[in-house]
Amino acid sequence: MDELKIGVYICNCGTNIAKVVDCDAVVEASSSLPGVAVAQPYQYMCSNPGQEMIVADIKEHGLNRVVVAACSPRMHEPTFRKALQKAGVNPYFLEMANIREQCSWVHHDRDTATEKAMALTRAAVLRVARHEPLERRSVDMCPNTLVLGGGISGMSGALDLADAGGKVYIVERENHLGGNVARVDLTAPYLDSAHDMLTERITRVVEHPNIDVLLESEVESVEGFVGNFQARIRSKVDGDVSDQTVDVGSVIVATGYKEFDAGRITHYGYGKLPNVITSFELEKMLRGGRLETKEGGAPQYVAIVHCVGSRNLEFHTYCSRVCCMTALKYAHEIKAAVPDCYVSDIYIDMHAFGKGHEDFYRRSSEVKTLFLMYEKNDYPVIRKAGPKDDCEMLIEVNEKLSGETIEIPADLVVLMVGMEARDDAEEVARLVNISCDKDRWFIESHPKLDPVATTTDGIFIAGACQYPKDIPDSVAQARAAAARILARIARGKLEVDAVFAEVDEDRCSGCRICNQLCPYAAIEYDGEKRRSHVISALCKACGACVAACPSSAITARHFTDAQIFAQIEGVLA
Amino acid sequence: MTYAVGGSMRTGVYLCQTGTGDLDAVSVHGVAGYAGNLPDVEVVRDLGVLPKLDIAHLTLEFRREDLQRVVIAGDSPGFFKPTFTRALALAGGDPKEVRLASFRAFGASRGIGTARAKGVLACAVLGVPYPLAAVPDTTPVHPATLIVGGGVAGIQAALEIADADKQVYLVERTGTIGGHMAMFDKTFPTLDCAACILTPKMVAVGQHDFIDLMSYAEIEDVSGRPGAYTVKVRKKARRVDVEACVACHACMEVCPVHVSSEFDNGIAERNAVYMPFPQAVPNAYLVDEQTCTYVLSDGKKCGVCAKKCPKECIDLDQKDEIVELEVGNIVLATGYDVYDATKIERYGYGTYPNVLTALEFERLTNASGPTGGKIVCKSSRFNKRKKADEWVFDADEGQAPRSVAIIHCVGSRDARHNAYCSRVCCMYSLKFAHLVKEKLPDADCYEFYIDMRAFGKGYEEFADRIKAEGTFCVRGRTAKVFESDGQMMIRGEDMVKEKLVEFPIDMILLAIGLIPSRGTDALAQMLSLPTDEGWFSELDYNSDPTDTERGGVSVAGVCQAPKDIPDTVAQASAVAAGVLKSIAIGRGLDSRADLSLADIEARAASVVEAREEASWRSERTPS
Amino acid sequence: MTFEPTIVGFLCNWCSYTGADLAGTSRIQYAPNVRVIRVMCSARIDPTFVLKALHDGADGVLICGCHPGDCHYSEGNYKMMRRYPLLKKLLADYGIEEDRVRLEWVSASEGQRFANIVNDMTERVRALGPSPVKMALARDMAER
Amino acid sequence: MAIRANPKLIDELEAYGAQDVAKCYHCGNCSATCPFSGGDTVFPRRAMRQLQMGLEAKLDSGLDPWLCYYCGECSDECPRDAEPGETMMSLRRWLTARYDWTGISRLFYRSWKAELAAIVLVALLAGAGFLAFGFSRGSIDHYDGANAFLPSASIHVFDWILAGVLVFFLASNCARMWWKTMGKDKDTRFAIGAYLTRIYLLPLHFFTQMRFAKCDRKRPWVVHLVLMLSYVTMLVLIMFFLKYMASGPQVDWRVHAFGLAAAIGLVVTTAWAMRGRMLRSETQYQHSHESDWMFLILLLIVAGTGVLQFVLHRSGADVAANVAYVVHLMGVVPMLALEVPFSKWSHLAYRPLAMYFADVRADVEAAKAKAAEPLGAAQTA
Repeated sequence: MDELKIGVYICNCGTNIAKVVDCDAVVEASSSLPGVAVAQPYQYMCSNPGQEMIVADIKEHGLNRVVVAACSPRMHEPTFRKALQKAGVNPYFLEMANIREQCSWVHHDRDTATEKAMALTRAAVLRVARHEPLERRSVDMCPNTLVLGGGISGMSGALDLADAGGKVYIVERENHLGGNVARVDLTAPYLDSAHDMLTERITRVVEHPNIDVLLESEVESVEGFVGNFQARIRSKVDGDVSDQTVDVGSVIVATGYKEFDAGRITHYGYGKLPNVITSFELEKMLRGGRLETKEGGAPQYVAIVHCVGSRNLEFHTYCSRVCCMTALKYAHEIKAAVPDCYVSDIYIDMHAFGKGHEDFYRRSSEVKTLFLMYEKNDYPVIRKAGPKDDCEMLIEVNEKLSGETIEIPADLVVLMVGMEARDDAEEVARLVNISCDKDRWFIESHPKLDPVATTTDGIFIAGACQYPKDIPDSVAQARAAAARILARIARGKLEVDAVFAEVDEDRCSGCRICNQLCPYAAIEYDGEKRRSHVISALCKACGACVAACPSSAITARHFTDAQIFAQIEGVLA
Repeated sequence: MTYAVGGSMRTGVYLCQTGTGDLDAVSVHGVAGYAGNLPDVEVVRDLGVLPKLDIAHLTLEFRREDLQRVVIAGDSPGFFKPTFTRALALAGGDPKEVRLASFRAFGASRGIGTARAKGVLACAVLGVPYPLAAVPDTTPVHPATLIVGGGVAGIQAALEIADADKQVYLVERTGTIGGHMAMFDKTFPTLDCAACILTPKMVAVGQHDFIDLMSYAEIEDVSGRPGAYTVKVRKKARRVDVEACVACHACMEVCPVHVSSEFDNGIAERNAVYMPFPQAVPNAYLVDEQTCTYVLSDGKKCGVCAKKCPKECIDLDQKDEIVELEVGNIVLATGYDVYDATKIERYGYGTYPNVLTALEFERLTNASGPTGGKIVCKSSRFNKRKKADEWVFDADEGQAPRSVAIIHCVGSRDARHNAYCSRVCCMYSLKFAHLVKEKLPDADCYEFYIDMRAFGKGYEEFADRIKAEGTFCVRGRTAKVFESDGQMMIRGEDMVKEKLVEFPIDMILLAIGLIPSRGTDALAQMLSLPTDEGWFSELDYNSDPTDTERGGVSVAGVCQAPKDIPDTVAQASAVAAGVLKSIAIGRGLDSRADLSLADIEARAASVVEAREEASWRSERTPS
Repeated sequence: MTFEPTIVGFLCNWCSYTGADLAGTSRIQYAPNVRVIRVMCSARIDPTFVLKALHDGADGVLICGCHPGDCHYSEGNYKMMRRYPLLKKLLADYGIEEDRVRLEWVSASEGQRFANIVNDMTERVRALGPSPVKMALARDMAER
Repeated sequence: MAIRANPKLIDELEAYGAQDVAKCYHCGNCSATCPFSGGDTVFPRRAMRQLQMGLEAKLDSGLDPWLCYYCGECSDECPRDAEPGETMMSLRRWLTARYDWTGISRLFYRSWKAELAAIVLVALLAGAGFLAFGFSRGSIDHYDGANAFLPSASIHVFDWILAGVLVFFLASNCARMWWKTMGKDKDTRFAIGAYLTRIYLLPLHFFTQMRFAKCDRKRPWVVHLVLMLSYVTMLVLIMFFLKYMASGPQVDWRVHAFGLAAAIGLVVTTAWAMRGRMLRSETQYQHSHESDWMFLILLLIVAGTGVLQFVLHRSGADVAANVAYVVHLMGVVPMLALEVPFSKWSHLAYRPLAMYFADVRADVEAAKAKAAEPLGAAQTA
C-alpha cells in the first residue's frame, strides 16, 4: 500500500460553522497531522464547486484518503462518497467529522468549540488512515411489494405499483378495504362523495390481476433485507387461520391512524352527557339522514368543538390537520339537514390552508356559522342547561375575539376528535425495523429530502401513519412511495451497503456465542469446519457479534477495533 | 354497499347549483333534457341556483313518486346532499341511494361543459363512480420525460425518474436550478439550512447521466398527443459556454453594468454577466441580454468580458436556438411568484425603505446574502452612477432594527387581492421571528396574524417555541403603516388585549402571498389545461392530486396550489410514480377530454354488468 | 481556572447520534466537553473501548443507545445493558469512580435530553477532577 | 359571570340592513383603519363581534354605533366584504327601535310598507284637515291677507302643537337612551357635575359635527353638515319667523335670505344623496334601507313644495300657491310627527347625545382609573 495522502477539508457552511468555529485554525492544526497532504477550508463543501475541489485535489495531489469536517455524516456522507468515486478513489476512504450539528450549532464559546472541532477532525484523520477499500454489492430487486393497510393510502400506492406490472399484496386487518375514509360521506372542501371515490379505488384494487387483497390478515414477521424480504402473513378469515409467506422487494407501511378517545377529556362530559358526540358519530347521523338528539328531536343549537385531544399539553401537542375543515364541512351539512338550526364553531385557529379551503371557510361564515375563538389549553366547559333555558346544554368559552366569557346554547355538541397513532404503532415499527417519534408517528428518513423513506432501506411509510394528513396529501405520499419502488424495480438490481461483519475463520473457536446473538440470524455455524461465518446479505452491521466474540475473530467492516481505537486516540490526543 | 342488481331503481334527478364558479360552463337546461331519457329516471327537477329546499316538500315528492334513488346534479351538489338524504330517510328510502353528479369535481368546465356534465350524470344515475367509467384508452408512451421548472419540485421529480435510468429533460427558465428554495436561509420547522438540503440534490441533477439539464431555456410550443409530445424549447443565448466556464469571476470583475439581482430579490446588485449565486447549477456565468451594453448596442460598445475571459468561453454574439424534444410525459413544476406588495398601499411597501417582502428578508438574513446574514435597516447613500440618493443594505453602516413587525396574510385571504390562503406564510413568518430573535436578542418582534396555521409535523411545537422565545403574537392583522416625524409607525388591533396598538417600528416584514408564476397561463393555454384561481387544476382533488385532464401531463409542487417543501417533495415524487408506471408498461392514458358521451355511457353500462356478474364483491367494500 | 474534563461519547447511529444531531438542528446549547464517536449500535461498544478511552486520558466515558425496545437492531441495546454492570464492576476494582462511566438511553427525538445528560455528566466529572488513570500514568512518567 | 350569547340576534338585525356581518373573520382592518378607534375603543369591530354573538345587553347599552358617521373606509378595506360601515348603520336603526317605547320605529324599520302606509295616512289626514280648515274660514284665492286660505298665524300655532308632540316622543326616547346607556350602569355612577362640565359638547357636536370632520374623507361630512344646517335653519324659521315668511307682498329678506339658502341647501344635498344612492357612487351609498329612501323622498317633497309655494305666491298665482302649500304641509306633518321621533331623523338627537355621553363616560372612567392607580401600585408592591 503506497504512502498515505490525506486531504482534509473544513466546511464553513456559510457562517453556520465559521461563526463559532475558527475554521482556519482547524485547517492549520490538521495540516500538520501525519499523512495529511492537503488541508483547506471552503464556504460550502457540499456545493458543486466544493466537490469539484476534492476531485481536482485527488487528481492533482494523488490523495488516497479524504476527511471532510462539515455537517453530520447523516446529511452528506453519500454526497462526498460520490465525489471520491468520481475521482476514482474507493468511496470508503472518506471520513467525516461532524463539526456543525455536534459542535458549532451547540456551542457558542469560540475557543472551546474550535478546540473540539480540531479534536474531531484529528480523530477523523487518524481513523481514515486505517480505512480499507470496500466494495458495495448489488442484489436483485424483487418486483413484488407488501402493503400494510388497505386504506386510501395503501390502495393508491398499490395501484401504481400493480399497474406497472409488479405484484402487490395488500394486508388489511379489517374485513373490508377503505380504512378510515370508509367512515366518511363527503369530503371537504368541495363536498365530493368519499363513497364514490372509495368505490372506484376498491373496485380497481379488487379487480386488479396484480393485486392480492388479504383481508382479516396481519403480518407476523418480515425477514430479509431490501429487495429481498420474506413476509409471513397470517389470515383469520372468519375463524379459520391460514399462514403464507410471500417474497417482496419493498414494504409500504400505510397503517393509518385511530381517532382520539373523547372520553379521556373529562370536562367535555363525553359518555356522561347524552348529546355530546364525536365527529364520527355525527358523520353516521348525517349519512343516515337522521340528525337528531338522543331525545329524538332535531337540534335547534349545535356546537362544534375543535382540537379535541389535539394542540394541548395534556394529550397531544400536535395539530391533527384535518379537523378544522371537517368541522366546517359539518357546519354546512348541519345547516343543510336542519335549515333553521344555529351552528356555533368553537376553534383555536382556523386551519384552512389547502386548495379551496379558505373559500370553504368564507362560505361557512356566509351560512351564519358563529365562530368562537378560545385559547389553547383553556378548554370550553360544557354543562347541562337549566329548566328555563331553551337548550339542552350550555358551553362556557373564554372567547378571545370579544374578550368576554360567553355561554353558548347547545342541544348537540360535536367533539372534533383528533388523530392518534394506532395502539400497535410501536409493534409495527419493530416488525419492519423503523422508529417512532414521541407521538408514536413513524419517522421519515428526512422530513424534506425524503418524506416517504425510513431509516430501514426498502421500508416506506405513507399516509396518516407518518403524521395526520388529509386525503390528497395521503394519496400523494403513497404514490411517492410507489415511485421510489418503481425506480428500483425498473433498475432490476440495487446496491446494498458494503458495511457488514466478517468472521476470521482461523481465529474462530466455534464457540457459537455469536450465533445466538445475531438478531438477523445472519451468522451460520458450519458443523464440518466447526466455524461460524456471516451471511453478508443478511448482516445489518450492528456489530453485536464483534463486541461479543471472545476470540475477537469477528471484524465489523468500516467499524474495526483499529479504526475506533484510532478515533479514541484522535479525540484525546 | 348494496347495488341494484338486475331490477331497476326508480330514480329522481334534481339539478341544484351553488352558483360558485362558471355558471355558463354547463347548460343546465340541456342536462335536464338529457336526464329525462336516462333509464329509470322518473322525475327531473331543475331547482336553479341556491334553491331554498323544503325538506317536508321533498319528502312528500319522494313518497308520491316512490323514488328509490335520488341523484343531485350541479356544480357542487354535495352542498345539498344532507337535505336530500334527510328527506329520503324521512320518506322511508335508503339514504345511501342519494348520489351526487358533481360537474365541478369532474371538470365540466367551459367548452366541454355540457357534454361532460351529461356523462357525469349518466354515471351517477347508474350508481357508477365517474372515474371508474371515464377511463380513457391507453396510447404508446415515449420513454423520455420533460420537466418544466427546476425548483425543488422539478429537481425531486427529475431525480426520481432519472434514478430509474429513464431520460429526463429538465427545462429551467433562469440561469440555475434551485428555484425559490435556493434563496432561503433556513427551512421550518427544523431550521436546517435550505442550502444543506437542496445543494446536494442540485449537484445530483447536474451530475446525473439521465438528466439533460436545459437552464436558461423556455417552452416555446407543445404539439402531439399523450404519450408522444413534441416540445419546442427555446434555449436562450447564454453567451457563456457552460462546459468551459470555471466560474472564475474574471468577466464579472470587468463588467461595467450594475443592475439589481433577481436572486437577491433586488436588495443587492449583480453585473450584466453574472452567476445567480455561488452554488448555482450549472455552475457557470451567463450574460443578461436585457442589460448587457454590448448586446444592447448590437456589438458596437463594450464587450470587455469576452476579451477578459481566460478560457475564452464568452460568445456575446451567440443567438437563441430552438431544439425539439420527443417526450412521452410532461411534468409541470413551474412554481410561483410572490404577490406585488405595492398593490396594498396601506403597508407602504415601496414608500418606506424598511418595509420588506418575505423574499427580500430571506436574502437579507441569509449567510450568503448582501450583509452576510446581518439583519440591518437600509441606510441612505449617494449613488454616483445614478446621481441620486438611494436606500441600500450595508452591513457596516446599517443600524440594527430595535423592533421588527411581521404582517401575515399580505395579499392572501382577502377578497380584494387573493381570496386563497398561501399556506406557507404563517410558518415562514414564525421562522423569521426566530431568526430575528436569534440574531438580535434585544429587538422586539411582533407577529400580526389572523389564524396561526401551524398544521404540519412539528409545526405546532415550533410555533409554541417561537412564542416562548419572546416573540409577541398579536391576534389581528395590522392595517396601517405610516410615518410620524421620520419614525415609521405601525397601527393595528390586538384583539386578545382588546385595544388598538400604535407604536414605532424599525422594520416591517410582509408575509407576502404566492401567485402562479409568470407564464402559467400561457402554458395552460398551450396544453389546454384548466386552472383555478390561476393554479393548474388537478384531475381529481382527492384521489388524483397530480394528474391532469390532459393525458401524460402532470403537475407537481406549488403550481397546483401553494404548498410547503415537504408536501412539494412528496407530490413531486408522486408524479414520478405516474410517469414511471407508464414507461414501465410502455402505455399511458389518453386525455379524459377525448372521451365522447357515448363512450362514457357504454363504459358505465359495462361496469354495471361486471358488477352484476360479481356481486360477491360487495361484501369486500364498506357498507 | 476550573478543570475542564474531556469525555468520550460512544453513540449508536440510529437513535442517540440522531438525537445529538437533533440537539444541533434545534440549537440546544450544551457543554463542549464530550467528543462523540459514532458506532452503528450500542451493542458494538466493546468494554475495551471504554478502557482504551480511560487509558488514553479521558476523564469520563458516556455511552448512549436507543431506549430499550427501540433498538434499530431490535435488541442490541439490551446486550449493552447486560455488559454494563460487569464493566462497572471491573472499573470499580480499578478504583475508577462511579460517575466517570455512564450508560444512557437517548432516542432520535430527544435532543434536549442528550444536552441535559452531557451537561449533567460534565458537572459530575468536573467535580471528580482529573481521571486517576491519567494521574497514575503521569506519575509513572515522572518516575521514569 | 358568563354572558349568554344569542345566535338569533343576527337574524333579527337582517331586517335592519345588517346582511353581511356574519362574513367577518376579525382581521382587525376596520378598527385600525377607522380614525375614531384608538386605545381601548376598538371600533367598529367590537360592535360587529357583539352582534355576531348576539350580546344584546352589551349592544343595547353601547354607544359605539352612534360614534360612526359612515365615511365608508372600513367597508372598503374589509377583506371579506362584511360591510362594517353598513353594520354600524343597521345597528343605529336597531338602537333607534330599542330606544323608542312606542314600538313604532321597530315597526317602521322592519316593514317599509307599514312606514309608507303610516306616512300616507297622516299626510292624507293632514291634507284633509288643512283643506277643511282653509275652506271653512278663508278663500283658496288668497294666500295671505285677511281671508288667507291658510293664515300663517294659525299654521304657526299648529306647528307648535306638532313640535310639542314631536319633542314629547323624542325626549322620552332620549331619556330611555340615557337610561340604557348611562343610567342603569351599576359599575359606574355619573355625577351631575360630570354631565355639566361637558354639556357644551352637545350643541357643539350638533352644529359642527366636528367628529365627522375627523374622517379622512371630507365630502360626506360637508354634504351631511350642509343638509343638517339647512334643515335646522328651516326649522327655526318656521317655528319662530313663519309670519315674516308668508306675509307679503314685499319680501322680507332678513328672513328670506336664510330661507332661500336653507331651501337650496336642502334640495341640493337631498338630490345629491339620492343620486348617490341610485348610482351607488360612494361606499356609504352602496346599501339603501327603505327607510333611507323614505327619508330622502319626503325631504325632497317638503323642500320642493316649500320653494314652489313661495315662488307661486310671489308670482301671484295664489291658488296654485295654496295647493302647493297644502301639499307641502302634507309632507311636513308626517315628517315631523313620524320620521323625526321614530325613524331615521331621530339620529339628529341621538348622535350628539351619544357623543356627549361617551365623553362624559370617558371622563368619569379616566378619573376612576386614576383613583385606582395608587391602590394598584400598592397591591403590586
